[in-house]
Amino acid sequence: MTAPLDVSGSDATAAPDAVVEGSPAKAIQGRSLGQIAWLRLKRDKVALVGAGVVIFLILVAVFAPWIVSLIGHPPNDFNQDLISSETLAPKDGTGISGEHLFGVEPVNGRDIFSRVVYGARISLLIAFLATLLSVAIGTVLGVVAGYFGGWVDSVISKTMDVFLAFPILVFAIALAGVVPDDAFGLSGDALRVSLLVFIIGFFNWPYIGRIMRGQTLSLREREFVDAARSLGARGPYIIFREMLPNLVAPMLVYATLLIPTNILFEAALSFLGVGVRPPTATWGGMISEAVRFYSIPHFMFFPGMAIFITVLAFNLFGDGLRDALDPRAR
Amino acid sequence: MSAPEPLLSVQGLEKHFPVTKGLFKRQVGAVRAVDGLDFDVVKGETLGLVGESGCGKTTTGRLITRLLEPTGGKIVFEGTDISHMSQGGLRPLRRDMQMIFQDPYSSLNPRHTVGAIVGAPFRIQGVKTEHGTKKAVQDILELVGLNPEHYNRYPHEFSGGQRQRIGIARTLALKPKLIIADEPVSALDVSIQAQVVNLLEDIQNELDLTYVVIAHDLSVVRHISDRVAVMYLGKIVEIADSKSLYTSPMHPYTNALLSAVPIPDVRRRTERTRIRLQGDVPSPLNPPPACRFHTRCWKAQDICKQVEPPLSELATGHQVACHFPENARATQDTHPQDVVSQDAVPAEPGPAAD
Amino acid sequence: MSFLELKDLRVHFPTDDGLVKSVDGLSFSLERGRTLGIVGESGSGKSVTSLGILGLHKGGRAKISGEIWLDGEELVSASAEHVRTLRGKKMAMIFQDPLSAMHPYYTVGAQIIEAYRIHNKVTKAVARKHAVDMLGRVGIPQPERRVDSYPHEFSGGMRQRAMIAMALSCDPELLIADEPTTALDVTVQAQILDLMRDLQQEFDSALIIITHDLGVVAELSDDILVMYGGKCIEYGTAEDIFERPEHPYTWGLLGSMPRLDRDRGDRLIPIKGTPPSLINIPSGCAFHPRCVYEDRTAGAARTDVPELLETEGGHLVRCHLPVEERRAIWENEIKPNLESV
Amino acid sequence: MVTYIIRRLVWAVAMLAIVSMITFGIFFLVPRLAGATSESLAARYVGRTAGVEEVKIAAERLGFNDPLIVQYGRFAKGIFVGAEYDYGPASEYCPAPCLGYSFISQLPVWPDLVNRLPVTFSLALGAAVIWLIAGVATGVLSALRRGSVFDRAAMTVALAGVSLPIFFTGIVSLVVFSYGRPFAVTAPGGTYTPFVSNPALWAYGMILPWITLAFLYAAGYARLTRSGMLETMNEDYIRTARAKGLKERVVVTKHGLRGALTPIVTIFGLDVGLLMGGAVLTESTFSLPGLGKYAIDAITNQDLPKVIGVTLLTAFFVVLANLVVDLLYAVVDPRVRLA
Amino acid sequence: GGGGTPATSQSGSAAPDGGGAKPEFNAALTQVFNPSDKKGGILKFANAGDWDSLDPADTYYGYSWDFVRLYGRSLVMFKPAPGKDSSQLIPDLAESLGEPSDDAKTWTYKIREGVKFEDGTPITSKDVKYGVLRSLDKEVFPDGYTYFNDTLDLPKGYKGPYKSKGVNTDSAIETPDDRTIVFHLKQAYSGFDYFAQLPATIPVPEAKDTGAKYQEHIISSGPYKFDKNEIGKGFNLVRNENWDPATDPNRKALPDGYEVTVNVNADDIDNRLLSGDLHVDIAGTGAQPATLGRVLTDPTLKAGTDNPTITRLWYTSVNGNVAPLDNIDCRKAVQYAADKVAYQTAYGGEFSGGQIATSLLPPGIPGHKDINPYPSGSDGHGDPAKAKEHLTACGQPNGFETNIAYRAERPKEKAAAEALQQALGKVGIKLTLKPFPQADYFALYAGKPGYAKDNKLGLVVNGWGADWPDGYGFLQQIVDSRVIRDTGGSSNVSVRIPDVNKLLDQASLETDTAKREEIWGQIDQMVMDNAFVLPGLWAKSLLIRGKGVTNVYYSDAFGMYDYLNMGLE
Ligand SMILES: Nc1ncnc2c1ncn2[C@@H]1O[C@H](COP(=O)(O)OP(=O)(O)OP(=O)(O)O)[C@@H](O)[C@H]1O
Ligand SMILES: Nc1ncnc2c1ncn2[C@@H]1O[C@H](COP(=O)(O)OP(=O)(O)OP(=O)(O)O)[C@@H](O)[C@H]1O
Ligand SMILES: [Mg+2]
Ligand SMILES: [Mg+2]
Ligand code: NI
Repeated sequence: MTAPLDVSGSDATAAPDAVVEGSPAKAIQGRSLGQIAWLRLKRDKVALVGAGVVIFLILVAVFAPWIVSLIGHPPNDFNQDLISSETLAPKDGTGISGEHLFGVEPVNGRDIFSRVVYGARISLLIAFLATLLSVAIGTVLGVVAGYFGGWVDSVISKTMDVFLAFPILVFAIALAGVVPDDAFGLSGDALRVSLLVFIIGFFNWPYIGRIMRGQTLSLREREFVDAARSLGARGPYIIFREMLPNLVAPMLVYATLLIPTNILFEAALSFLGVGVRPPTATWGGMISEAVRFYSIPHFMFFPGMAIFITVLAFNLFGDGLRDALDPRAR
Repeated sequence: MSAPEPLLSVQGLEKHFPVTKGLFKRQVGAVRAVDGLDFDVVKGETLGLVGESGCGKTTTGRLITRLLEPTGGKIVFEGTDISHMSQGGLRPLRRDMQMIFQDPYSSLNPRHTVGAIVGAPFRIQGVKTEHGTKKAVQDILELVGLNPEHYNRYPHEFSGGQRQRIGIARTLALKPKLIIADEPVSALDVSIQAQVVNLLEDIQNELDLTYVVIAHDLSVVRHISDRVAVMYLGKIVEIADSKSLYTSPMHPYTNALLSAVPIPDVRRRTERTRIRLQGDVPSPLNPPPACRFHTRCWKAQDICKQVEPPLSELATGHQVACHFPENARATQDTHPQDVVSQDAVPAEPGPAAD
Repeated sequence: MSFLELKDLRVHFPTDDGLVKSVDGLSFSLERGRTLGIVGESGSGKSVTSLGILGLHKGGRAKISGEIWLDGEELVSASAEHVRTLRGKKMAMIFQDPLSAMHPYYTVGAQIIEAYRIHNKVTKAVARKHAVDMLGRVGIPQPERRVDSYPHEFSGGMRQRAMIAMALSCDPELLIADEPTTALDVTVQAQILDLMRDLQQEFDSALIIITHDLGVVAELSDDILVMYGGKCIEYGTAEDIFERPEHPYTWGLLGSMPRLDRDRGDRLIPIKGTPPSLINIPSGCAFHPRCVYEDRTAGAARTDVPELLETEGGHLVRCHLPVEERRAIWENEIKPNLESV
Repeated sequence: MVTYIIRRLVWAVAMLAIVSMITFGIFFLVPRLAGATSESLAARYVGRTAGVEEVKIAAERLGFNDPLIVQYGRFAKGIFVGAEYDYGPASEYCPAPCLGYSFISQLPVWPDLVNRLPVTFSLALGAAVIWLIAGVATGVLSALRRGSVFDRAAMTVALAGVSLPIFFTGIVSLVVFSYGRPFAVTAPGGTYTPFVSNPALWAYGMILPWITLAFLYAAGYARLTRSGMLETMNEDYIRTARAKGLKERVVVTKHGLRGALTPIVTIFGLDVGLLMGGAVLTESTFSLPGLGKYAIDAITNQDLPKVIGVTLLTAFFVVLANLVVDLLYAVVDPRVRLA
Repeated sequence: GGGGTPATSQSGSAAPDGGGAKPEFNAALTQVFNPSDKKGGILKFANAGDWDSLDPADTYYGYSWDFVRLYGRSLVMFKPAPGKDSSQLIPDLAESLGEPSDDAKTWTYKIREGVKFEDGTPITSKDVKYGVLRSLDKEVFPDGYTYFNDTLDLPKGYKGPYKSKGVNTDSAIETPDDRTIVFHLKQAYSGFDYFAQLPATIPVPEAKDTGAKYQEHIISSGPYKFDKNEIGKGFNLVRNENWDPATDPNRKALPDGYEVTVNVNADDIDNRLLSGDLHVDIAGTGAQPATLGRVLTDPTLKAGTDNPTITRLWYTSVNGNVAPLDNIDCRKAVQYAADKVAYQTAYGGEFSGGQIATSLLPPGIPGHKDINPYPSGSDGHGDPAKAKEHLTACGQPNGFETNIAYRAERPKEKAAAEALQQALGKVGIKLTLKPFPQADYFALYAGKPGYAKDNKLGLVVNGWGADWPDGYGFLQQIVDSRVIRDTGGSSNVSVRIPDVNKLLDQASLETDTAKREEIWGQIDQMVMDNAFVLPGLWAKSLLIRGKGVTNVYYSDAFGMYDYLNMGLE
C-alpha cells in the first residue's frame, strides 16, 4: 500500500541539498577533510605566520651559500682587523655594520650573520631528518603494534617503555662522545650529522610510536575497518588504504611538533660540544662559545634568537595544524 | 511447503572471549558472549535478532560474517561450512554475505570519497563491471536514493541517514545474497529511521535479499522481520515467526520484554499492566546456571536452576527454551498486551531472585 | 501565574560559522504536579531549553533573551549567583548518560552528599544518612553498602537511579529529565519510568521530560510540546497530540515510528529530508522543505513564519494550513494509515 | 590490587635489567665497533707512562678480554652482592649496590652518585614545586578566562617558554642576575650549599637554577593544564556539578581540576623521575655538582663506569617514577583499581 | 708546573723590603702586595676544574705543586718570594740543599730535627724514601712525572713498593739513619735539587699509605691538615697542631684554614673574585675572556690585576710521521703560512694570551736567545709568498690536506686550530679539525704515534709549561725523542732529532751553568731549523688579586701567585 507520505524514492535525492545549503556553490567535487583543515588553517593567522617563518627559514637554509655570498662573509673567515687585541671583543663593541649585519664574533671576528644562516642548515637538516627517522620507525612499529595486537603489541609496547626509561640526553651525549671521528665509513660533518640524526631520531620514535599505536587501536575499532574486512580485504589493504590515510593527519601534526623538540635537542648537543664539529657553525655551538663572552651579548643573542624564533615558528605552526586537523582540540 | 534448504544455518554457535590476567596472560575466565545458538535463515526471509544490551547480538553478527572466529559450533552458508575457513577461502564467499553496521559515523572511512567507499567491494574483490566501476557505483547510489553526483563527496558532508544509505550501498555493490544488519537504524532519528527501514524493505524486494537484522528495538524488529529470535545472555530463548512471537510469546522473558516497550498511545496507557523485571542482565562472565533467566523470572522453580531447558518447538515454527512456557496453546487473535494483562502478571513485580 | 512559565525564550550561540539559533522564541507554562513532555528530533533545541531554565548557559557564550518565571521569580535577568542557589534545591536535572554525568573519581554517595550539603547546613554524617535514604528510595538494593561505590561499579540502570537520587536529594520543585532512558535497555527503561512516575506523585513536583521517543512521552506526560528547529510547533495535552495532532511534522513523527502494535508489511511513513541547520533555518515555516503539504499554503510557508495559534482547549499549532484542512487531512489521509491491521 | 602491584614491580625490575643490559652493551660495544681494542680501552686507565706490557696486564685485570656477557655478568653481580676491584696495589671491595668502579678516579661509582644526589634532588624537587604550582595555576586561570587578555598573554609566554633552549635562558639569567652588573645579586648560580649546613644559602644558591628550570616546565604544564581543563570543563559531570548548584570555584577545583589532574600527575611523575637522574643542561649551565654534571664530566673523561652508573641510576628513577605514577593512578582513578 | 725568571716586559724595580705595593696594575709581580703578618680568617679558594690528585705522588699541575706545600713538605722548595727570587731553591724539610758527590751522581740530604706528621709521629728519612718509591708506580699514580723513574739507579724491574715488596732499593735511595737520605743516580745530573723539590719527596708514612686511596686521607707534614675532603666537591684545611714553626722558617701560616671548592663555573669564579666573595682562583691560569673585557676597560678593576709572562709555550707540533710533512719544506711552509696574530688572539690576545713566540724557549728561561727563523710577514699575519715557495719546493705547489688535533674541552685550542685552518687554507693547505677528549689526548690519540700516523694527525695543538724554570725542566719532555712511547702518553709528539737527544745528554752532564745554558739555545735553534714545532706564543695570564688578601705576590717558579703565605686583612 502506498500512502501520500510514502515518498522514499524521491525524498532522498532532495536531502543532500539541505545539507549543503550552507556552502556557497553546489560544488560537485566534495571537500575532503584535508581541504577543510586547510580552510581552517587559513583562518588561523598566528599559525600562518608560523608557517611563513618556517618556509622562510627553510629557504634561508637551502640558499645559505647564495645569501651569504650576497650579504656577509664566508662563515669561517676571520676578520681580526675588527677585533681589539686587548679585550678580544670587536673594536666597536659588536662589529655590527652593513658588512656584518649581526656583527662579528670576539677573538676571530667571524661574521655572525653568515654563521647563523649556515647554522640554520645544520639545525634544520638534523631536525628534519631525525624527525623523519622517528616518524618512520614510530609509525611502522606503532601501526604494527596497534594493528596486530597480541604479543606483537606487547613486545613493541614494552620496547617503547624501555626506550622511554632511558635518560635520552645523557645517552645521546655519551654516544655522540664515544663514536670516533671516522667511523662507519663516514667522516667529518657527514658522519656527525648522520650520527646526530640517528641518535635523536632513534631515541624519539617511541613518542610517535605511542601516538600511532593509540590511533591505530582506535581506528581498528572503527567499523569501517570491519567493513573492509567483511568485504574480504587483506591486511595490507586495510593498513595502507583504510588506516594510513587517517594516520597522515596525526603523523603530520606530531612530526611538526617533534621538529622543534629536535631542534632544541640538536642545539643542546652542540652546546655540550658533542654536535657537529667546529668550525661548522651550529646555533648551540655558537651559544656555548658565547658563554665565555657573556659580556659581549650580541654574540649570544643572535644564535639564541635564531633557535627561539625557529622553534617558536614550528610550535605555532604545529599548534595551528593540530587545531585545524583536530577541531576537538580547540 | 516443504522446508527449503536454508541459506544460512547456525548450529551450536559459541564464542567465548578469554579474560586474561598477569604478565603471562593467564586465562582466568571467559566472557560467554555467545553460548550455543541454533537457527536457520531461509532464502528471502528476514530474521530479527533481539535482546538486551550485551546479550551477544553483535557478536553473533560478527561470527556469521566471520569477523570473529567462533569458539565452537558450525556456520553453514549455502551448504558450505565456513566456521573455520581461512580468510583467503572466505574471500569469494564474502561477495554473497555482507554486513551493515550500526554507526553511520564510524562505518565510513572519513578519508575516502563516497565513490571510493561504495567502489571498494569491486576493488577488493577484483570485480570488473561492464561500464566501469564508476557507473556501477552511481547506479547503486541511485538505488539507495542518493544523488549519483555525490560520487566525489566525502562522508562528513552527509547527514546520518544519508551516511547509512552509503553504508547500505556498499553492501549492495556486489549483489549479495545475505545481509547481516547490526542495529542499522538505532543511531538515527525517528524520522530518518523510517526512511532507512523503508529503504531496507524496498531493496529486499527489488534484489531478492535475505536479511538477518539485529536490533534491540522490538518495534523495529517487528516491523521488518518475518521471524524473530529473542536472545538472552548468549542464548536464544525463543524463536518464532514474527506474528506468533508478538501475539503469543511463550517465554517469560519475551513477555516481559514486550510489556516493557512504551506504546505511543495515550488511550491504552491506563489500561495496561506490565511485567516489571527487576535488576539487570547478569554478567556473561558468570552467567547463572541452567536457565539463565531464572534469576529474574517470576515463574522460576528449582528445576530452572538445575536443568537447562532445551529449545523445543512447541507450536509450528515456534521454538522456546523454557520449563514453564506461556501461551503454549494460545489463540492467535489476542492482542499481546491484553494477553499479558490477563494471565501473566503477578500483582507484585516478579519476585526475582536477587 | 503558573509555577514555571517561559516567555519567548531565545538562546543563540555565536559561532565561527554563524549564529546558531538553538532556541528561538519558546513559550510554555507548567504547573506543579504536572508532567510536560518535550519531543523533537536531534538538534531541535530540547537540551538547550532545559539547560537554559537551569541557568547553565550563564557565563558561556550563549545569548539568552526572553523570560523564565519560576515560582514568581524571573531567572533570565536574575544574577548568576542567585540562579545558582536555586539549582539543586528548587530545580534539578537528570541527564541522559548517567556514566559521563557522574564524576568518575568520587563515590556515588559523595556526590549525593555534596548535592545535599550545598543547600542544607548539616553534618557529613546526616547527609550520608540522607544519601543512603535516597538511594533506598530509588530502589537501589543495600544502599548502605552501595553508597560507597564508584559510578563505574554500578550498572546502567543503577546509575540512572543514583542520578535521580542525586537530583531529588533536595526535594526540587521542578525536575527536568533530559532523555533519562535513552541509554538504557527497554526493561530497565520501564523500571526507571515507573520510578519517575511514582516519585513525581510522591514529591508533587513539576516534571519536564525530554525525549525523542514518542512512546516514553505517551507513558508519562500530561502535556506535550513538539519542537522543531528551536521553536514549538505544536503544544497540547497528550490526547491532543496523539489523538488529534494537527501539525504535519507531528504526523510525520507518528508515521515514522515503527510500533509494537503494528505488523510487518505496514509501511512506515517517514518525513523526507533531514532536520534543518540551526544556522540557516529555512525561511518561513522551518518545516516547509520537508512538508508534503507545503504546496497547499500558496507559498506562504516559504516566506512567512506561521504563528503559534490556539485551535481549541489549549491546543496550540504553528501551521499555515487552515484548521479545517488540517483536521481533514488527519482524519482522512493520515489516521487510517496509522491504524493497525 | 596486590597482584597488580606485584605485576608492576616485576615489570619494573625486568625493565631495569633490560636497560642495564642495553646500556652496558652499547657503551662497550659501540667503541669496539668503532675500532677500539681491549688494550686501547685499558690504556686510559694506566696513565701516561705505561708500556705495552703494562697495558696488556691492565686489560686482563680489568677483564676487557672477557666476552661481553661475562663482563656484564660481573657488573650485574656487583649490584647485588658487591664486587672486588683490583686497582693495582691492592683491591677494594665495592659493596652492594656496586654500580661499577672508576679506574680513573679510583673510586667506586655508587658513593659518588649518592654524594651528588642531594644536589640533583634539591634542584629537581625545588623546581618541580615551583613549576607545578605556577604551571597548573596559570593553566587553570587561562582555561577559565579563555580568550581573555590574561589567557593570551599567559599562553604567549608559555609558548615562548617551551621554545627557548634552557641553556640559553639559564645563561641569560646568570648574566642578568648574577654575573652582569645591572642586577648583580652576586652569583646565586653555581654554588651549592647543602641544605643541612645552611638552608638559607642553599635556597639562595638554587634560586636561579630553580626558576630557569621551572620556567621551561611551567610553560609546558600551563599549556597542558589549559587544554586538559578545557576538555574536562566540557565533560558532562561538570554540567551535573553546576546543576547541583555548586559554586563555580568548587566546580572548577573539586570537579574540573580533579578530572584534569590525572594526566598532569602522570607527566609530572615522569618528568620528576627523569630529572632525578640529573638535569644535564641546567646543572652544566649553572655548574651544579649534581648527577647531570657528573654524567657530563664522566662522558668528557670517557669514564665509562661512571657513565653507565649514572645512566642506570637515572633509568632507575624513571622506572620508579613510572611505577609510582601507575600506582598513584590506581589511587587517583578508581576505575583503574579493578585492573 | 712552571715559572721563570722575570720576562723583559715586566722587570720593574724591586720595592724596598716590607714596603707594600700600591694597588695598581702589575703591583704584585715583583713585590709583595699588601704585606701583613695578621693571623686568622679562612681563605677561600675555588677551582674551575678538579685536581688530578691531591696525592703528592700523583699530581702534576703547577697550582697543585704550589698548594701542596700547605700540607706537605718536600726536601727542597722554591723560595716564597715575589718574582725572580722565587726561582731560587731553598731547603724545606731538609736542613740544606743537596750535597752532591763529585761526579754529581750521589745526592745527600739531611732532614730537619723535630719535624712531625699530623699525628705527632716524627718524620724520618724512611718516610721520604717511601714517598719517592711509591711515586714510581705509574699504574697506581698515572698522572705524575717520571723523573725519578728515569734517573734513579733502581734495581732492574723495580715497580714500586706495592708490586715489588721487600726488594732492596738501597742502590737507588739509602737511608743510613733516620735523618739522612742519599739518592743514587744512573747518570750524573747537576740539577738534582730541582727533583728534590718535587712533591714526591713529601714524606708518606708507609703504615698509613692506602695506595690510590691515599689522596682521601693524606697525612700532613705541613702547617695545615685535611679536615673534610669530598672528592669532586672540595675540601677544608685546618691548622695542623703538630707542625712546629720552629722547624719551618719559610711558612707564615697566617689563616686559620682554607676552604677549597672545585668544579665551579669559571666565569663565576672571576665574578666572585671581583666581588670579594672568593680569594683565589686556584688554577692560576688567569681571567676568562668575558672578564677580560670588563677588567681591562675599567681602570679600578685593572688596578687589581697582574699580567705576568709565564714559562709556558703554546705551540703546535708538526708531525713528521705524516706525509707530506715528512718533507722539511712542507713543514716550513706551515711555519710561514701560520698567522701568529690570530694564534695569539685565539689564546686571549696580548694580555691574557701572551707574546708571539718565535722559538721554543720562553724569554724567562736561561739560554733563551731572540731568534726568528720564520718571520711571519710584516704584520705577523703570515707570509703566504714564502709559504708558497716552500710548498713548491716540497712538491705540493697547490697545497695538501691534513688534520689538526686539539683538545675538545679547550676553547682556546679550538680557536687556535680554527685560526690555523684559516691561515693555512690561504696557501692551499687544507686542515680538518679533529677534537679529542682532553683526558686521553696524549695517552690515546695525539700522543700515540701509531694513532697519530694512521689518522693523519699532521698538526697537533699543544702546550707546555716548564716543570721548573730551567732549560732541562722546560725542554726535556718536549724535545727528547726518547720520551716518545709507542703506547702513547708523551707530550712530545713530533720532535725526533737524534742530535737534540745528544745535546740534552751533554747538558745534563755539564756542571758549568753558562755552558749548560748555551746548549739549551742550541737545542732551540735546532728544533726550529727542523720545523717540527710551530711556536705560537709565550703565555701571559691576567691574574686577579683577591680582595682583602694579604701577602699577594707573583711567583715565577709557579707562574701564578704564591699560595704559601697569603693571609687575610
Ligand atoms: N572482543 C571482546 N572481548 C571480550 N568481551 C567481548 C568482546 N566483544 C564483546 N564482548 C562481550 O560479549 C558480550 C556480548 O557483546 P555484544 O557486543 O555481542 O552484545 P550486543 O548484544 O551486541 O550488545 P549491544 O546491544 O550493547 O550492542 C558483552 O558482555 C561484551 O562485553
Ligand atoms: N554551546 C553551544 N554552542 C553552539 N551551538 C550549540 C551549543 N549547544 C547547543 N548548540 C546547538 O544547538 C542545537 C540544539 O541543541 P540541543 O542539544 O538542544 O539539541 P537536542 O534537541 O537536545 O538534541 P538531542 O536529541 O540530540 O539531544 C544543536 O544544533 C547544537 O549544535
Ligand atoms: Mg551490539
Ligand atoms: Mg539533547
Ligand atoms: Ni504500504
